[in-house]
Amino acid sequence: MDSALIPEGAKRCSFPKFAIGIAIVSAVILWGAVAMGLIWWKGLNQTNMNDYYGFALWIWADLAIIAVGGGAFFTGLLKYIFKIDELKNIINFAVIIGFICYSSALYILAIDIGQPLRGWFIFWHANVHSMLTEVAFCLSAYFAVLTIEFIPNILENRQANKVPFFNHLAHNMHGVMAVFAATGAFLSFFHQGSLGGVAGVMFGRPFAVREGLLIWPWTFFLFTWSAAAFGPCFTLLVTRITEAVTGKKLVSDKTVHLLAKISGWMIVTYIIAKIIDTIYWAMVTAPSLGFTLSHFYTNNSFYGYWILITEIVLCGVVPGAILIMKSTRENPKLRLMAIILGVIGICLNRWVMVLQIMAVPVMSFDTWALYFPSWQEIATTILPIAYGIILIAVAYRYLPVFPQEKELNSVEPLTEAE
Amino acid sequence: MSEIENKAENGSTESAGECTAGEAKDDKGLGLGVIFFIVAFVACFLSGTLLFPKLLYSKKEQPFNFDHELHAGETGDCETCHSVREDGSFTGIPKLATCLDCHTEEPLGETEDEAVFTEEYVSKEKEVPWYVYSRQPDSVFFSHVAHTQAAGMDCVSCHGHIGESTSSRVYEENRLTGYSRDIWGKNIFGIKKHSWDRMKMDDCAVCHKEETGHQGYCFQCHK
Amino acid sequence: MFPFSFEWAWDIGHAVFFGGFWFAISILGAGMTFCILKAAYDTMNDSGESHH
Amino acid sequence: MKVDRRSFLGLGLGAAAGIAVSPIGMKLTDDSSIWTQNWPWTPVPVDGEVSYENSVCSLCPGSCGISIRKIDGRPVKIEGLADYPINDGGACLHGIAGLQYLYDPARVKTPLKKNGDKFEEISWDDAIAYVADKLGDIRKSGAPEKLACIVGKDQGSVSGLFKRLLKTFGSSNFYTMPSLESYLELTAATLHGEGETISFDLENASFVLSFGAGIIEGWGSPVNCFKANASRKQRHAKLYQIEPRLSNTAANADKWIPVKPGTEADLALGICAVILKNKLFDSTATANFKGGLNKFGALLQKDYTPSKTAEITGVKASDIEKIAILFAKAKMPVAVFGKGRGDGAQSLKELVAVHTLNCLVGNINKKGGAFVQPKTNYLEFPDESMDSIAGKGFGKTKIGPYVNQLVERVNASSEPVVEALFVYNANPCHSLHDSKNAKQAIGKIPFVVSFSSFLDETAMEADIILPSHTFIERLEDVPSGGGLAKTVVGLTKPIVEPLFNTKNPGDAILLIAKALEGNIAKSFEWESYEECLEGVTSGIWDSLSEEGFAIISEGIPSGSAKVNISFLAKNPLTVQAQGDFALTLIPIDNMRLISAGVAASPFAIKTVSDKVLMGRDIVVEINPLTAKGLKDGGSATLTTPIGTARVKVNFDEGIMPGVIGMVEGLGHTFDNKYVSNKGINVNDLIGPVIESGSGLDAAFGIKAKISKA
Amino acid sequence: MKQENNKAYKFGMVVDLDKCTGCGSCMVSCMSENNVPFKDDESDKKKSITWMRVYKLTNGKAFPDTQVVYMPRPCQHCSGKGGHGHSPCVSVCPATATDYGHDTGIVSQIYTRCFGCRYCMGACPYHARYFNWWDPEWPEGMENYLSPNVSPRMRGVVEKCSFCYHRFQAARDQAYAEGNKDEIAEENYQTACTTACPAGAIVFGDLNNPAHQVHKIVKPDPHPDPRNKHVVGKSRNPKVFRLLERLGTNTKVYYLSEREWVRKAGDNYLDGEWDKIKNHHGAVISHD
Repeated sequence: MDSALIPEGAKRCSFPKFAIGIAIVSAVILWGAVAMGLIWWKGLNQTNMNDYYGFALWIWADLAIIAVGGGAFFTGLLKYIFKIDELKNIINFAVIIGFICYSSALYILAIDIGQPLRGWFIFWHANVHSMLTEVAFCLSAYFAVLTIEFIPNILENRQANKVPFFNHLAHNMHGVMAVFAATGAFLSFFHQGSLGGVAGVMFGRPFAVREGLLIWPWTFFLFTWSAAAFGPCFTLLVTRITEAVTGKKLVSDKTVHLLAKISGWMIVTYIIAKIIDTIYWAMVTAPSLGFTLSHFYTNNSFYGYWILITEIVLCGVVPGAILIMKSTRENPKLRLMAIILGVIGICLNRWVMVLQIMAVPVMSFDTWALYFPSWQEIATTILPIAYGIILIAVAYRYLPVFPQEKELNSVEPLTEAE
Repeated sequence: MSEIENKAENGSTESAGECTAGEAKDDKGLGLGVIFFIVAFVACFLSGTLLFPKLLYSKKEQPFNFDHELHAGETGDCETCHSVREDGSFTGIPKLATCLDCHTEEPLGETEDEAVFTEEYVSKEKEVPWYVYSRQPDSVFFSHVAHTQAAGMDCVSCHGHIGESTSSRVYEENRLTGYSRDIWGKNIFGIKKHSWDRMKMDDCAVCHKEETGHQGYCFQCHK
Repeated sequence: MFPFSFEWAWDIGHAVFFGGFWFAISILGAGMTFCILKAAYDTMNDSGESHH
Repeated sequence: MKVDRRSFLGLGLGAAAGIAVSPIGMKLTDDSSIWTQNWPWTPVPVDGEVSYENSVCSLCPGSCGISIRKIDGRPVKIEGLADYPINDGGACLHGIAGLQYLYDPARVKTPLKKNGDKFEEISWDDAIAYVADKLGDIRKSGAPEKLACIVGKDQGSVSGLFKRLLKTFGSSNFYTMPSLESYLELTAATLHGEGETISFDLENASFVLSFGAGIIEGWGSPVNCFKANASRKQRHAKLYQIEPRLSNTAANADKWIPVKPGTEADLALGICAVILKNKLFDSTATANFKGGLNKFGALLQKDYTPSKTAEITGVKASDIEKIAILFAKAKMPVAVFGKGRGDGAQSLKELVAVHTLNCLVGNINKKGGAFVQPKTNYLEFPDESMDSIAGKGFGKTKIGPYVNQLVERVNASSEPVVEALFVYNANPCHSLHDSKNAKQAIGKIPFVVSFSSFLDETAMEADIILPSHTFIERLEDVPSGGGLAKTVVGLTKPIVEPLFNTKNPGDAILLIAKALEGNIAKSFEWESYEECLEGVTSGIWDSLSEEGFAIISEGIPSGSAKVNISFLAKNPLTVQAQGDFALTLIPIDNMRLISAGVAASPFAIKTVSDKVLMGRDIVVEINPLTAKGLKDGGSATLTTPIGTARVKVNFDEGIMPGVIGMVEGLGHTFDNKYVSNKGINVNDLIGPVIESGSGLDAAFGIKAKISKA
Repeated sequence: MKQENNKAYKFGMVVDLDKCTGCGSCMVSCMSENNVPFKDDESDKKKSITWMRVYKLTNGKAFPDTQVVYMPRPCQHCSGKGGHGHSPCVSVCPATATDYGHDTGIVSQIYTRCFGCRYCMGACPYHARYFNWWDPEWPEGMENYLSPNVSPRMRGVVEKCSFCYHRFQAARDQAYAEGNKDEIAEENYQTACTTACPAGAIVFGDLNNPAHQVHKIVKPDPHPDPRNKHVVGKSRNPKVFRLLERLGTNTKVYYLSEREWVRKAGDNYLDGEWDKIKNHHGAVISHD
């Protein structure tokens, strides 16, 4: 019944099947929406945050999805600026993923603030010295960029494309996409960094504070770099999942290997920098303030050295190694493992840079503070995932997202799922 | 723009029937669309500019007319009624007691308002529930003494020529915020001609910047 | 946010921050305006046939 | 021309664009945020002219001067009154929070009469008539002594009026709740003779030996003690604190001497022994000791040698000797008694033993020592007119010496010992040991009249409540108490018109008396309490009404006091804790709570540590060594011979092994979610132990066991 | 940022921890002065608004050598690294809802500007900032004691100690009324906690004014700490210390204690570090 909208020659599951799938996921969205309603109606007392945990699950989710969404700007940068044309086969999807991540980030910010109706103060009364201001501006601006990058793909929908104006618009936008991509990269560099800066500038929090360059603490650069490094991992992961669900090959191994390789080298370089940063912080920065490393990782029931090891070695060094070596990289299982570890690693890093900062006592007579989110927080945090699934499903069904789909699936397997 | 329209006119007849099929080339539709566009645009803009304020603000009559000119004439200044206390705080709208320094149960003069005043308030010892055109929100700490005495400003620069009014104008209250309309100013676009046309923080800050070289720190005017 | 706001200061902080911001915004704005206008123009110049 | 999709598109876009460039967007964005800045449900305090009024706080015997800030006559803040002879500016948290009592919605707003098990509102006239009627019957029955009365303290004109009413009615059953004042008088009576009382010159003492007195925990006149303690540093004076746990006083002291609970008396005697043995006493002072100093000395050298005392008290023998010598050699030493706030259970043996130290070193009526002087009485009531019934009834002996005996007798006997009871400024159902028992007794009395401002535990048991003004609304004379070196009478003034339909208890008494007619009415021939107050304080009224206070006595009393130590010479028994469990539960007096009378205010409760109250659970202090099988912060079941309770435990190195500390003043059960139904009342777990000889409830604690819940 | 009158105040506080009895008067005086609300359960101290909070510190020794001290902790009114006014919270607030008054040295908090992002709370190592998780509610009738000098907060914003700024505003108005512009006598501007303290443990005043008690006790060092260039206004009284001074927050709340373990508890030190620097601590420095 919606065949008129489905890209020519593409095989998609029957509409009812599609609808049912969407309906199921929508139930999750509904759950999140209820929680969201509660939070807006009754206020943040619906969460388990407290005066020690002003930043908690939501801010972590924000940082994490923006980090993994970094694949969009980085792939764009490579494709349009460094002219790595191979990536055209995945750029659309990278943009969609980015779009999902960033729209989700904005949504989470909207529920996270105590006075949503005053949210615009951050722009209107901006304090340019605050990293958060930087984040807000660049985040919104870059979201505009993603929307712009997404539009042509939408306009390529079979019906939309019939409208000459849209057809031309899409065409023209492709023409100047490099400019947008460059702007996007510029903005991303800053807001990804500023998210790191958020922690790095807290000089009242020895666990977070870092020295740096001019006004930018090292975490600023580490965050940008890590987003660029692990973002593609997430893009590849989601691609892999989509392939599994649709039972189709959507992106050629050539493209995947290329992106994986780039990601791998980025990870390796990042993790080296991260290790240096950690050592310097542990050996110089913290001690100069009277803290030993053990202070941050002992005397509490959750935050131990394990988290440090896991983040840096297991979820940093290991995936990096796997992805830079041709043999391991081109082994689908190992590659999958690597990108999964990578995604976990970046999320863990963001977790540490938000929640562990809040947990560590600073005053000598203060105590560790641990926290567990309320169901409202969890529901609202899961909502974006469901929303992402739906958007991907719809996009995949109605838009020519994967240029290679046709050729890779010339012999048609039975199509299934959304 | 007109060019587009012309184009629109021409191509029209060809594929009129197909437009519903989502076919792109129905230029008449486009032309009609443009007309609709303009109509809707004008309608919405005007209603937003003229009608909207009427809906946003509720009009309230003062308990009775107050003749500032007359009183100012009698006392010769504003401070007699709107005085600064010894501790430097400002009395604002005078309490009934202040009025009774001059007024008595017996009406002074035979205006209707005077009658209302004596009957409704003086004899019943009830405070007059005036609406204050220039009332600032609770979050604001405004020091009159700092402006009038320390900085030697006059009342007019902020309050305008209310002292010369012979009757109380209608008090307009923002239904959403409860603010007096004088805070945002009469002009819905927030454009001001005189220093007293608007009483938002920006106006304070701009003046402070000019007069003191600094817009002031938050706590200077907030509590 | 805007130079006409009392909170604006002509200092290095504002210059760098908002300089960058408005620069990016204007590029996006200009880019999109160009695309839209050009698309409209192209639509005009189409010789009737529908594109695919 | 056909209207099609694109026409609507145009319409929509046009509308959108039109709205966009109109001021609607900008204005509504701004206004919606302004709306959040002025939410209608967030109160906006009314501004106005600031004024200050002075008064005196009567929440505790401290009687501090207070200054009330008002905005257009509306009280908004209570602060300490600068230059007031007692507190000079400072104030305690309860006084500062006083307005929360005034505005408390849980106040008794009008007279209430119990009907079945719930109260209904009645008019004052009906209430007074009802009370008079009931009392009339009792009097007619010829047993006027069956009217009893419990008041908070025996000072001030209002208590005087209650006492007077009882006397003219024909009853001697007038009781006061235990208070430091009463203990000071009892101790003085025992050592120096009737009519005397004791006070301590803490501002000047160079060495304070405190036997558990919570000098900075609300003991005596709290704010004055805070100041004295704070000045200690500059004066290079020393404070040695003797008690089983590291109280704030102990923490602030120069030395904390942990002692086994209930052995303070023995330690005091042990120190006496050392002083006598080493001839460190002031011979001129001891020269005219009566009651057998030698017998006493002999006894001490036998039973209270340092080693034996060490055995009993757990204090090292060497320390006992050191302390004795330091104390005796100090320039201006003073030994202070009254565990905790000093208004809880005390043993006369302990009080006397401690004060004997003062007598021995001869610091009586010396600068920085203990002052012994006659009880001040500034009140001059005219003679009562007594009729035969009154005379006969008043002649009968009291039911018992103290409230505890009253409770005991009421519960014991089958037919009513007491027909009617007045309760004023007291909450026996919460603050007496074994409060359940007290509640039962009050419940058993046929007719109970409460004068409380709040529906506290005792008022709940009453048959009728004649609500009193709070101290912000009433006029009253407030004499300073609590062993203060000087005696100051302050005047509490009505700062606001009464908020509710309440009365000054003085006026309520006058009305009752008038309604009772005859000799009683004749004894209360004042138009109003105000007139009465002016009359009975005529000596100091001018100063009261002008200054707001009158200083009755100040400085060092002239002359020495005679000392009779026969009480100790008879070697009275030391009170033992009830039960035979391994551990000892002791009550803790916490400055941020109130142990007697009203409950602490919401603000005060808010300041209470989460190591004392966690949610609805009370937290007990216990030394890790004693806490076998328990988890720090975990739940436990605490059992004593008279009760069991679920508690949370806090491992605290600041409490002696073998001892469990539980804060006093929680566990109120009336209807006020901010201050009530939090934790449990320690008095539900500790029963009274009557000291033979004195008749005092001397239960310093109770044996207990604690196990994982 | 230069303020209009070149004569700038620098209000600060010193608390004598040996006098402090932990009685709680300062907390309650603060609450009633500043319209701080209360809930039915305030025992979860991580959700309990107490601008002035009294901490209980112990020396960690076992019975009977345990010692305890109470430490009142208002907002520390940090002047930030080098004392330039970039306090941890002010520098991070995205909407300028909190600023550093260079004319008074007081860190403001504007409830109507704050939109509740809570970044400032994360940045503050003293936990001096509190969030309004709930709408403030006063039981029927109790809103009558609310003071008009301090605006009640609404749900969803951060609040904190303001050094009773409204008392400064009142004092300044009085000064204006009396015609002497920037002359505010020491006794005319005192915080609610200071005046309430029964032990007189809190001293408040202008750290820039040598005549003021607080200056006499603290003797702030006019030069930066040679051992840490970020630290300014260090006390030259060896018994006086600040909380977490090494972080360079440069608080204006000082603490005084004779007890060494208490002074040590004010900051974090590596093993043995304290014994090396304790003697320098606050000692008069060469160039002085």
